[in-house]
Amino acid sequence: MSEFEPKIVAFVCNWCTYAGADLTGTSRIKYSANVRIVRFPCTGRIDYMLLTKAFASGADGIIVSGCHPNDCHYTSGNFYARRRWMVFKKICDFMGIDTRRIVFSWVSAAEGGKWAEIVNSTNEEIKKLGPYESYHKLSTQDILA
Amino acid sequence: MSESHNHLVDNSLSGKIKKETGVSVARCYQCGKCSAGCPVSVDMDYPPSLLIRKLQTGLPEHEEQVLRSKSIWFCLSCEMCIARCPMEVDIPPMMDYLRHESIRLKKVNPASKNIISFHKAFLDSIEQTGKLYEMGLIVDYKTRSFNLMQDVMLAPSMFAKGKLSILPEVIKNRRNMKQIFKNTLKNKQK
Amino acid sequence: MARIGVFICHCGENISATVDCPKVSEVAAKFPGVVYSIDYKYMCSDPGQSMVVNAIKEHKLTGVVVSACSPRMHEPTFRRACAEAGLNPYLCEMANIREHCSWVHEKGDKTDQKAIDVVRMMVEKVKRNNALMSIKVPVTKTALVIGGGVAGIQAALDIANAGHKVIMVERDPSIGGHMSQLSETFPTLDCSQCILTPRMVEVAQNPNIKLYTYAEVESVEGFVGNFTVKIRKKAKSVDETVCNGCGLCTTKCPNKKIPNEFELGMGKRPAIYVPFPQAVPNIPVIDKINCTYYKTGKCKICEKVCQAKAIRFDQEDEIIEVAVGAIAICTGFDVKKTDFFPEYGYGKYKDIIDGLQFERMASASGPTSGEMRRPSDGQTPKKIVFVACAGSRDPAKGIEYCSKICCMYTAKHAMLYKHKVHDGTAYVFYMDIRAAGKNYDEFTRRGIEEDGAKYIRGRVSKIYERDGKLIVVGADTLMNAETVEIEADMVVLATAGVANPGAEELAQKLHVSYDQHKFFSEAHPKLKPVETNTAGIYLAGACQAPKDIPESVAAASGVAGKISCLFANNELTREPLIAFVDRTAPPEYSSCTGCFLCQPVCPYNAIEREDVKDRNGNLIKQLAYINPGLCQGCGTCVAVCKSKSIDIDGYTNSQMYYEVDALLNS
Amino acid sequence: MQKIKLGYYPGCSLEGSSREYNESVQAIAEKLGIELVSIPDWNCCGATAAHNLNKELSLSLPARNLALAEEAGLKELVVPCAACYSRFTTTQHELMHDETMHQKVNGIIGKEYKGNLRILNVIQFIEEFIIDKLDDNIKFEFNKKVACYYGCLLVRPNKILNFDRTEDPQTMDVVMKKLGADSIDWAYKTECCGAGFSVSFTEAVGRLSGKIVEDADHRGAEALIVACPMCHSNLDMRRPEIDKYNGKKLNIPVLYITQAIGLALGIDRNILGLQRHFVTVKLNDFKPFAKKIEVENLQITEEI
Ligand SMILES: Cc1cc2nc3c(=O)[nH]c(=O)nc-3n(C[C@H](O)[C@H](O)[C@H](O)COP(=O)(O)OP(=O)(O)OC[C@H]3O[C@@H](n4cnc5c(N)ncnc54)[C@H](O)[C@@H]3O)c2cc1C
Ligand SMILES: Cc1cc2nc3c(=O)[nH]c(=O)nc-3n(C[C@H](O)[C@H](O)[C@H](O)COP(=O)(O)OP(=O)(O)OC[C@H]3O[C@@H](n4cnc5c(N)ncnc54)[C@H](O)[C@@H]3O)c2cc1C
Ligand code: SF4
Ligand code: SF4
Ligand code: SF4
Ligand code: SF4
Ligand code: SF4
Ligand code: SF4
Ligand code: SF4
Ligand code: SF4
Repeated sequence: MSEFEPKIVAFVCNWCTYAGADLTGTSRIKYSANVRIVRFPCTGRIDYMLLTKAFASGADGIIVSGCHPNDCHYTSGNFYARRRWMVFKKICDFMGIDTRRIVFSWVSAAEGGKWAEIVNSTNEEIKKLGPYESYHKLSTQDILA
Repeated sequence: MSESHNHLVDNSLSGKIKKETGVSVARCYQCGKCSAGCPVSVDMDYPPSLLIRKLQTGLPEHEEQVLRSKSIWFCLSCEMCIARCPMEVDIPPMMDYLRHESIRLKKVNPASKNIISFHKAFLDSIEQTGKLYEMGLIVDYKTRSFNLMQDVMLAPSMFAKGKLSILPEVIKNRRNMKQIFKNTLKNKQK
Repeated sequence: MARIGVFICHCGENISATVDCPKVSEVAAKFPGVVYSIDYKYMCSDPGQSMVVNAIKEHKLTGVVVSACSPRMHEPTFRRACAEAGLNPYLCEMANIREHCSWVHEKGDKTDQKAIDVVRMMVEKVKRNNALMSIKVPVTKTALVIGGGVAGIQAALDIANAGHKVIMVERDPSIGGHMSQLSETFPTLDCSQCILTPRMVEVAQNPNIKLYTYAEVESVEGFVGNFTVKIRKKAKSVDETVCNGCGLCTTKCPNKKIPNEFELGMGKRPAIYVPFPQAVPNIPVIDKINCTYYKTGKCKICEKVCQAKAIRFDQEDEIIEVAVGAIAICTGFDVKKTDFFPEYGYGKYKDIIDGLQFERMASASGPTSGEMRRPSDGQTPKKIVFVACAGSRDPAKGIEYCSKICCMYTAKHAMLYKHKVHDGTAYVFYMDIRAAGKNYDEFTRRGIEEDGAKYIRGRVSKIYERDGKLIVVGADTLMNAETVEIEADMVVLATAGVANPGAEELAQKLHVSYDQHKFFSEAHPKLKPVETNTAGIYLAGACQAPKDIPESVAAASGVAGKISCLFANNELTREPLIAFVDRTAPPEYSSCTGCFLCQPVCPYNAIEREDVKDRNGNLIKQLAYINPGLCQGCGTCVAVCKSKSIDIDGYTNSQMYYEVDALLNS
Repeated sequence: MQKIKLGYYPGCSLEGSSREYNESVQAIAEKLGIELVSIPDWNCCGATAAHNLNKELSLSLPARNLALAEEAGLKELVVPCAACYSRFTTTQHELMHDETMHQKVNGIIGKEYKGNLRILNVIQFIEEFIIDKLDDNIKFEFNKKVACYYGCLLVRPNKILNFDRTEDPQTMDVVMKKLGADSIDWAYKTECCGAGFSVSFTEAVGRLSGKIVEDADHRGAEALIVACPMCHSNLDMRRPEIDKYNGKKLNIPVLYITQAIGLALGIDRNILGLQRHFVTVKLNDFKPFAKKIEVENLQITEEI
């Protein structure tokens, strides 16, 4: 009976997207409760190994979001995040991690509506993809081995 | 997203110009430098910057005026405009394109009859002989343009100076030449 | 063992209407390490805060999680409460169950579960928080002002009047900058020298200001509050302490045919010179490149005539080291010359001048004593053409941006010309009149309506000379783009305002960023317009982009305000959420491999190379060292370091790892 | 002297109305030991007409010539006519930057152009192969005041041609100074003469060429120096229209730069084709060449 409810983790920066999600709240725009937000000082801080960690811990989808290009609170952190993401994506492809499950986005502190849209669209997308069992299983076995 | 407007389908004449020639009339900020430098802007119905302005509005009546203008035919392709345009709006290829469109849509301005007749006579000469046969060109042009009196004075002195030959020079591979015309001009006109 | 207290807030009904707060509190009580859990109506109210304070004391809490609104709202409130109870404030975290939960989701199990997960996440985080001390840095209450134009002058005077010490470094022999070259100024047409000179004198006389002219910044080290700056005092060949400014040397120097920079080549000066009569300081310098003595070893006439015995041919450049707490960059701008516009004659026609040259010509103290005289033959130009945007807004041959000040000064020039040549005609070729400022549009209108400047909307295509006249060919785009030809006696090009030569080099010395046009970059275009990205270094005036005097002065006062704020305290307090490199003792065992991949990614140049030496002083290894004065805590270096040798307080690797784990493994 | 062999494309005008240009190029080449090898079975470049009416045709006509030149094993191609030079260079540029068009044109002409030719206009030809030989071969100093007229096609579009600067070019002036001439600064160096409108829109040509001739004459030039057959025929043959526009008769002659070089080398006037001009070329009393003329190398300051 119960429909699949994906677990989505959002890695966001403190200055733009976290504040944007606050604005979604103050504007009372509703979105899916399947998302959990983890706050970082800057997308530049996000170590992509944490993404694999999240999948291993049971996440089905991940959102990474920070300030728009050129709006970074620290001028260029998001630029490096973006650059490292390009490399990491290749590693994911190599390791067989499904990069469709990782959504990269920019949400500014003024884009409360956009934040809700991104969560909802990611939620729908991950629902279509189903639970990320292959990875959960794989990593559990890895840990057991 | 911010890139999305690149995907807009633009069916205006300026949209087609951009697609076919890469020239963006939107870049023009109407400074008029091209018109001021254009050697034939006084002969034109719309000096180059005004022609661009008409394309910028995208209104059908303006586009019609452009295609029916004398300007596109009076343009000498001298490239002065692009040499000076601060925004690097490449007018000459745009003019070429507009001329082709004007012919295709049968909107050629009657006042440019002479110019087109000359171009056609010129190309006919090449198609026939592979080279420009100046004597033939003048005769041909005159019959097309009915401009019989003009330049009658010039031809005899040109003969005298050895500048006009009565017989054409002909290339050997005339088939190749016919082929080229068949594949390009004739192909288009059908 | 961790002893964590959890406080669940209802926020009236803002949270409790959607989230089952008592249930969350109940579940949280069972999390490992949680010794106290409670829910309450308004946590941020006085009674709510007291609950936190009392619980800390009573239950000997080692960490606090307030599960309420966004930390962006009340984190400081609860950290203060913790401090009051004797708990390190950095051992307090907030779980956001209002903005990120109750306000955006429907009531139900899923929402409750989310609230529980978020609280668990913060509990796992707070267990791994370090007790941190705010960073205190001592502040040297002296400011360095680089550049002595109107912006630098304003900044220096404001800071000095706030009671702080100022060191001003000016590259030229005198302060004053471009404003000292201007004749009259828009939008009021008051005399530039008259309003500037008194301020220049004030700088020289203010006991709080130490002025170094003919000097440049050599190097800058350190961080906010604590910069060490080396200044190169170029040799003036004159002893400033002895010279009394009588000027005899300058009148006797036989070498008088050197083009005068201040007059932009329109006048001449001797080899020993004061750039202009009102110069501050009024002390001459010897131009070594042109001085006969320096060239040939013969002359020394200046030395002979100087009664004060102030000439020092053997003087050398001097390097001075100063300690300052803040730096204001006020190095201004430059104008492009006329010779880069090929169709306007390569600068080969004498009667085509630029705006700054026109200022000198219009200035009563200028080479023509303020009379309009064209350079080629000294005749009064009866027809003059001004060309706006001559090089600006021109990606093809010039620069793409709008230089902002030239619309206004061109209008001013047309007016000044008409005021001096009553029967003359002034034409202005323009594209748009950009006069957005208080009384600016009124000013340009006055030029058109009252002084009869003839504005033609179009860009000039070509200028050529014929029979002593300059033929200006343009178009009138308001008249079907018809060609307009004007036979002018003189042409003034409003050439582009560009970055000062040397700006790039200075930016690199100061580690501040600059844009593609080599103008200095502000930290934020709207909210931090006078700050750079480097804490403690500020910007004012036209070094940031072309600016007029009111804007330059406003920015300079802004900088002075910022610096005075900084100097208001003896110490600087900063959030301790900054990065640090793993430093075991002895340091050679640090996991840092010295790859320095971290170094270029830091937006604040906070990462330095530290030499590790053995007892004999031989270099064993280089380690990364993060300067706590410069690090702003973005964490980019943490993510970049492959050997995981950098960590950042507040967002440590282990905190983030356990947060993610706790969030998902419910 | 070792003979240099270069590819040559005379073009239609040089075989007809501007044959004296051809004659003078050939004469100086021969005098200085250069052999010009014409492209076998070359055809017309299509000039203005082709690109006004059809883009592919305008590329195919020059492309056939380029392909033939390549087939004949030529490395350099000297193209004295500025209009042909412009069409050739533009075609080469377009084909090398647009692979689809390149393939298409190859199909149309039934040949493949690989793009290995160096296309030289007459000034480049002079700079590279003639100028160094001048000192040893000059007999007379061209001691006249001249106005060098570049027209539009030699220098524009600069992005493609990449030759000299678009405004106030100097290369011809440098050559003329080398011959001993006093080349003046004037206003119409690169203004269009009316080019291909010579027959179809003669009034415009009268006006445009009229301004050019008048300005050169007004500034005291004794000859106009050109490097393009279209410029020459407009400025020389259209004198009645020019004089009508100016309301006065101007007698300033128009010389091809190769004719000027020929005169300095002491080649017979009739071999250089001076008798074919409509405006009589009176210039004589040249001074015998005495010593090397040092011309300062031009500093191009335009491009930043
Ligand atoms: C033709 C013209 C007319 C103008 N008319 C007006 C007007 O009527 N009204 C108006 O409001 N504005 C006018 N302006 C604008 C005005 O000149 C500027 O707003 C003003 O000069 C900016 O002041 P500043 O101090 O920022 O820069 P500047 O005046 O350029 O001063 C910068 C100073 O820094 C020094 N410096 C540069 N680099 C270094 C270095 N590395 N180390 C040490 N010192 C250095 C320079 O020597 C100079 O003294 C005009 C500008 C021009 C070009
Ligand atoms: C349609 C529009 C769009 C704009 N877009 C932009 C943009 O995209 N980018 C940009 O940079 N700028 C923009 N601006 C300009 C921007 O709004 C202003 O620069 C900015 O708001 C000015 O801030 P302020 O604090 O000076 O004045 P205000 O924002 O007007 O604030 C003044 C405050 O003072 C209060 N107040 C007034 N009188 C009294 C009194 N007697 N006693 C007590 N309080 C009083 C008012 O209630 C108000 O809160 C825009 C402006 C408009 C109108
Ligand atoms: S190319 Fe055409 S539009 Fe441009 S300046 Fe020449 S004639 Fe005018
Ligand atoms: S010169 Fe360029 S920008 Fe100016 S009007 Fe012409 S096309 Fe437009
Ligand atoms: S702490 Fe936050 S959530 Fe709680 S009552 Fe105060 S504002 Fe509301
Ligand atoms: S150096 Fe001597 S002469 Fe010159 S101004 Fe100073 S005191 Fe006078
Ligand atoms: S020594 Fe130099 S500065 Fe002094 S008078 Fe002679 S030339 Fe002038
Ligand atoms: S301020 Fe006026 S003159 Fe200057 S660049 Fe901008 S628009 Fe042109
Ligand atoms: S990236 Fe890491 S290992 Fe490399 S220098 Fe920086 S701290 Fe050391
Ligand atoms: S945390 Fe950011 S600011 Fe601090 S050293 Fe690392 S990269 Fe630089």
